[in-house]
Amino acid sequence: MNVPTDYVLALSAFLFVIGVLGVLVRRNAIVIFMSIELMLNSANLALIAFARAMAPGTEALRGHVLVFFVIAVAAAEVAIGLALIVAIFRTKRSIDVDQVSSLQG
Amino acid sequence: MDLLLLLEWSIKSVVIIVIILGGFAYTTLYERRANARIQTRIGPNRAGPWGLLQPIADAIKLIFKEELIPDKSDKVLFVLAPVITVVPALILLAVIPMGPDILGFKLGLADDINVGVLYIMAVASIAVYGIVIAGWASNNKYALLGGLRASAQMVSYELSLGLAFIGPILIANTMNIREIVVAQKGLWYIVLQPLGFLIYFIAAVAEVNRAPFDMPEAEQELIAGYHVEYSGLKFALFFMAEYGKMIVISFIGATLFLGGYWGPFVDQAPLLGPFYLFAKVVILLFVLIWIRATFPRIRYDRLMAFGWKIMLPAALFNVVITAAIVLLVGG
Amino acid sequence: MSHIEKVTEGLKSELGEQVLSVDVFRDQTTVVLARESIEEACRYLNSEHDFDLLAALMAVDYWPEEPRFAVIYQLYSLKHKLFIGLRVPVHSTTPEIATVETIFPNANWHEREVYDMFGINFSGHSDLRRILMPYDWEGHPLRKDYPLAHEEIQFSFNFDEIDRRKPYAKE
Amino acid sequence: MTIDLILFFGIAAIAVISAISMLVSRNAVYSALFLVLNFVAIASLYLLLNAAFIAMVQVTVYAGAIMVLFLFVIMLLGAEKVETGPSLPWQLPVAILLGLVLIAEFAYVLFGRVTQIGGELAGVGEGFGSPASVGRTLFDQYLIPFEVTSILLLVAMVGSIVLTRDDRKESR
Amino acid sequence: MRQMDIRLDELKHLVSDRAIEGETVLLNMGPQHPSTHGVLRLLLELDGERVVNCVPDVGFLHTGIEKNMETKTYEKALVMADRMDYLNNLGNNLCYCLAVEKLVDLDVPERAQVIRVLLTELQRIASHLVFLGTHALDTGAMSVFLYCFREREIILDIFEMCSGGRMMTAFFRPGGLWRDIPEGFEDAVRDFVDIFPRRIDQYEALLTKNPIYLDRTKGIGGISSEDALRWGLTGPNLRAAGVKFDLRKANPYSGYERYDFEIPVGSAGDVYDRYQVRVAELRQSLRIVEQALNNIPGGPVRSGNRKFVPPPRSELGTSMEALIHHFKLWTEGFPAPKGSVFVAVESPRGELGCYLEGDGGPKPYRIHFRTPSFATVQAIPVMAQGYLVADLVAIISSLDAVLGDVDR
Amino acid sequence: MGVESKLGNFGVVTTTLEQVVNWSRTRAMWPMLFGLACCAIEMMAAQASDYDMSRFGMELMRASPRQSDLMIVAGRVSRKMAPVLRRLYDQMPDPKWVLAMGDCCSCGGVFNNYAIVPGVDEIVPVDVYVAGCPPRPEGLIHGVLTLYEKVTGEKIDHWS
Repeated sequence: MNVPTDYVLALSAFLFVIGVLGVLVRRNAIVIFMSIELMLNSANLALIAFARAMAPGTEALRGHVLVFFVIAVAAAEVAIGLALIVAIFRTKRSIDVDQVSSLQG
Repeated sequence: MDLLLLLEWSIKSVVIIVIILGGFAYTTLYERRANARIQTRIGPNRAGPWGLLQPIADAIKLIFKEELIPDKSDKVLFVLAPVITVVPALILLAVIPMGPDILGFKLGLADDINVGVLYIMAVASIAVYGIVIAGWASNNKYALLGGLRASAQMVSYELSLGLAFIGPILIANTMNIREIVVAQKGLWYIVLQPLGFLIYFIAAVAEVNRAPFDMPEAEQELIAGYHVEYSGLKFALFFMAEYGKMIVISFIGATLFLGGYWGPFVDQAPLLGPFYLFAKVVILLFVLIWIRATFPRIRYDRLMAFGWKIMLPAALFNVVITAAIVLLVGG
Repeated sequence: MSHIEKVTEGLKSELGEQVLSVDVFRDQTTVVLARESIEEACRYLNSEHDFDLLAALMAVDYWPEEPRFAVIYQLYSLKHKLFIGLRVPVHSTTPEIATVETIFPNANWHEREVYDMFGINFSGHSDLRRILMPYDWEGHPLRKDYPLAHEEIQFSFNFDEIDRRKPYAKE
Repeated sequence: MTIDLILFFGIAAIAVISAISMLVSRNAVYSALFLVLNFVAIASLYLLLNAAFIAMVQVTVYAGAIMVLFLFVIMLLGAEKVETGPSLPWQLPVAILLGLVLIAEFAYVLFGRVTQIGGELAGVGEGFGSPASVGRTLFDQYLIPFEVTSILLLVAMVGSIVLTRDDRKESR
Repeated sequence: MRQMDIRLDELKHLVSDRAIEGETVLLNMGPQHPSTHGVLRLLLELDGERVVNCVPDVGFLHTGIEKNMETKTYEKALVMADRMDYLNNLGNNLCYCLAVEKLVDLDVPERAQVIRVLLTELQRIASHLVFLGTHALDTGAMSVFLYCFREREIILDIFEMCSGGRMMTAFFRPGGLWRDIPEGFEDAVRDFVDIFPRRIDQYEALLTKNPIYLDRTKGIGGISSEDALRWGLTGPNLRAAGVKFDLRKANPYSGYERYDFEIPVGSAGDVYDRYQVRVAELRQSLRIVEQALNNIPGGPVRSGNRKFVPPPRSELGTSMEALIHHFKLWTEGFPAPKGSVFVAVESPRGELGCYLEGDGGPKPYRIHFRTPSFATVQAIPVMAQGYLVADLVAIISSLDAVLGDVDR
Repeated sequence: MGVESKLGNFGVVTTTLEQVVNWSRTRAMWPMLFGLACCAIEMMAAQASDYDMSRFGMELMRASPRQSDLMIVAGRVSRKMAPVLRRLYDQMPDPKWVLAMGDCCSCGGVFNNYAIVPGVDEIVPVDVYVAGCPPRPEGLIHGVLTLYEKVTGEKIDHWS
């Protein structure tokens, strides 16, 4: 396999920017959440690319391990986040972040 | 990349797809005939000799049927959903070794990769999308209920399914499916992993939404569940996916627990291998049909409770026990 | 005195003038009641004489006589294994009678059916709608002045006329 | 151009297009499905980068579990189309501006050769990125973090159950 | 169709406010739905899959039988009664005939009484078999359905042997039977009596102790005995709730007091109890059939009262009087006195009552059927509230409502 | 459908296609689960063990009109049910057939009154009428076979 690491990193950066834009622009809480997932993924991609660049050194696998952790933590985060969204929807009948931004009642 | 290798892969892919397609067609006939026998009927016997052309008649009829797309449905996803449903069923067989090497020629597409079991897990986990999308895109409450039921059910049972795979992995000490089969030469893993096989089988039946876990399409409750709005060829694709998945889980079960292609005299005559595998698949399919003919449908909330409260602990228990034994015996 | 006689005597002493007559035909007792007393009679029979099952509730149309309708209640007592019939004449000028839904919940649908078929109103009914006929149906089919309304027979001379009125689902 | 590069550019194009589509889709269901496509594309990139195990985990966890959860919640809440229009008119331009700044920054880092990576890659050894090798690293050097992650998952599980419990619902 | 939507609005006031807010889902189930057993329509208000409200809507099979019967003579109106509750044709016949016989004070010979009981009980078995089959099908057990229909065919063959019709027999006539039972009838019934107990065991083996089936039926759709009575439930549904009430014992007709049988009762009134009661009734009915079969007396099967019962064809050629009776009975019918009777029999679904009013003419002035399913369907919301959609299906099928019986 | 317009007139090709498609339609005609009254019970009996319509590939009773080819109107159709029936018919995809089972839905049968539609052919086009009240299962099977004869004779340019 011979993909220059630069290319992969560029792709990762681009995806990250799209994720940031999603968080900034969209108002549907679920879509914002998905954008965050996209950002995490782009970071993962960079990690894997670095690991590939450092191969065949054994330390390279640390990148994989880190990605593994990120995925696990992301799963936990999604569980909590979606639970929050459902709970908010129950009381406010909306998941538009602008409408639910006020914390009181 | 080697052009010859590419050619070999293409041919094997085509063969596997043909197996699934033909298998799908004749599994429907098999089910209808076997069900009929269990229910003291005869079953389809008018299309061709002994009704052997029945699936072909079904197929031609469905092809020449009007394709309705409901007005208020989401048109793009409505069309896409059946395709998405069929794909996982088609690509899962890629990692199943169909027989021992014959003169260095591998029977199996990618059965030698070191993430074989993980591949099965991964593909099985995305199989749910077609059903969810179909349920949502139909813009029909029954379909949506069916889709939601399906997604909840499949996500729940995936865990037990994955944990059931761990038994053979631990014993064979590899995730390479070919190596797992080779390791079963002396002793099938169903002997070492009876609980594991049971968990696998139940979870797999739930994964492919077969009776008694056919919640998503529960005819008596949700009419036809997620495919209530589908007609013609698109419906045929759902049908195909369902039966294709039946075949696939039978293949996986036979491979991981029933010794794959092993049987008497395979050492001497490797060509027997595929036939043994095939026989095992047919037997497992019969068990699926038999269950459908006898069991009432389990209730949805009990199904979820069963998945989380019984299957998952049992699967975990199985993993722990297996790991401990493997550690003690020394693998 | 048999039990059914005790019941009718009790009913007479309870309601007095409201009991118009007591008929016995083929060993079956039917008490004819004034319209105002039906709810009370049912309550009395239910609580004092264990008539705990409203077996049937229906109406009869005596058109063109007056009082035109009769609403008929058949009560049953599980304890005494007895049927008793209550018959309430209803005048066509004010086709209305009190509901017995509060005493026998299953009167709800029976009364709706009578309303649907005869056009008798049940005052105090919780949900008086048509039940068997479509909601937009006109007329009350079981009235004697309502025709059986079978299909007109088509001949060549009236074919077009009938065809035009037919409920085809025209594209 | 090697076959690898062709594959890479193809997959990268899918990833980019699906990500942008996710961003601009008005319908949350479409957004979620585009994100699934994006994740699957990234998983195939992992395969290209010799990370087979991580690729499978990516598909199983991200595409198979997390995104199904997303879809489930969207459909359950009927929240496909909640947005009507931007309430803050300056939000979009500012966001794009910030995005451009970020891209510029990345470009400077990458192509300004601040780092020393890039160029020809060495070959990988047998079993690099396989379940066995990743597992060995994981359990040799990162056992404590692994256990901590499991506790985190447990906490998340309990938390989400507590959060979504409907107190009004009486038990039958 | 616009009409359908209007109807949905009509029912809106019967659901809770949460439905208007959109918090709960309104789902229209039927009139064409595989598990509403015909053309019942239910408007469901669902919270997730839990039934908050359930509004039945009937009338999709309204046939106008009552009005139609008023236009026919007593004898000819009989064919309509057959088609009312289409799983209990002979039972409907019996109820109608008893009403006519009571109205005109007509005797029925002993032999006819016994054969009536025998056939009615066979009909009850056939009806319960359809219940068992469809109920099992609704809970997802396919094969029981086909096994039940296999046995039902034997019973239908017996009916066909007697009357020439499988379902709409019109075999009972006012004053007796249409004709005597044919040769071979007793053997056919005896064969059935011999094989049937084993077949019941077979159904029970598939359901009674099946954990999935128990899970789906125990404690589901229960109703208390008081509620059941208040809502007018009768028959097996009432007995499953623990009320020992059977018109065959309470107010015997057609000589039921002479037969030895038990009334099975349940306790909880849930789906499982209703199933158990009906399966037990299969065995009890078989007992009655056996007793009746062993005690068929000789003699005529029709009353000799020529004012009401047409003479046998053999007399037409020899007797002028018979010819006149025949002509009169088949052209204008027999007059019935002014007055009204109410007769109730125990149908497989509960108390089937017939209110018959005569006005001195040859046609019924008013005829009304009190049908058990009408009350049953009305009580569905009481039983279904708070359960899941899957339970609702089991509840509806366990009630064994026949829509022809509801809508008439 | 569109197939026939693209095929044009190719003589033997179209004839063969016609035969094959008609054959498949007669061997795999899936009826809709649509029982109304008495006849529905006999329809169930025809599906059950003794008569076994599954021999003709007809045991796949579809609950959804979208997947069914044949509507067996089994029983009397009331005025209240008529719009529902028409709606279901409209929901079925082409090609579709209707079999009026029994006297009631063929012509009103014994019910000649205000509530019953005198013949379901006032609402939907009927292909085959089966007489009987209710028809025996054999009668229904005969009706289905008669329908098969009709389908076998269909021409390619009649496909809608």
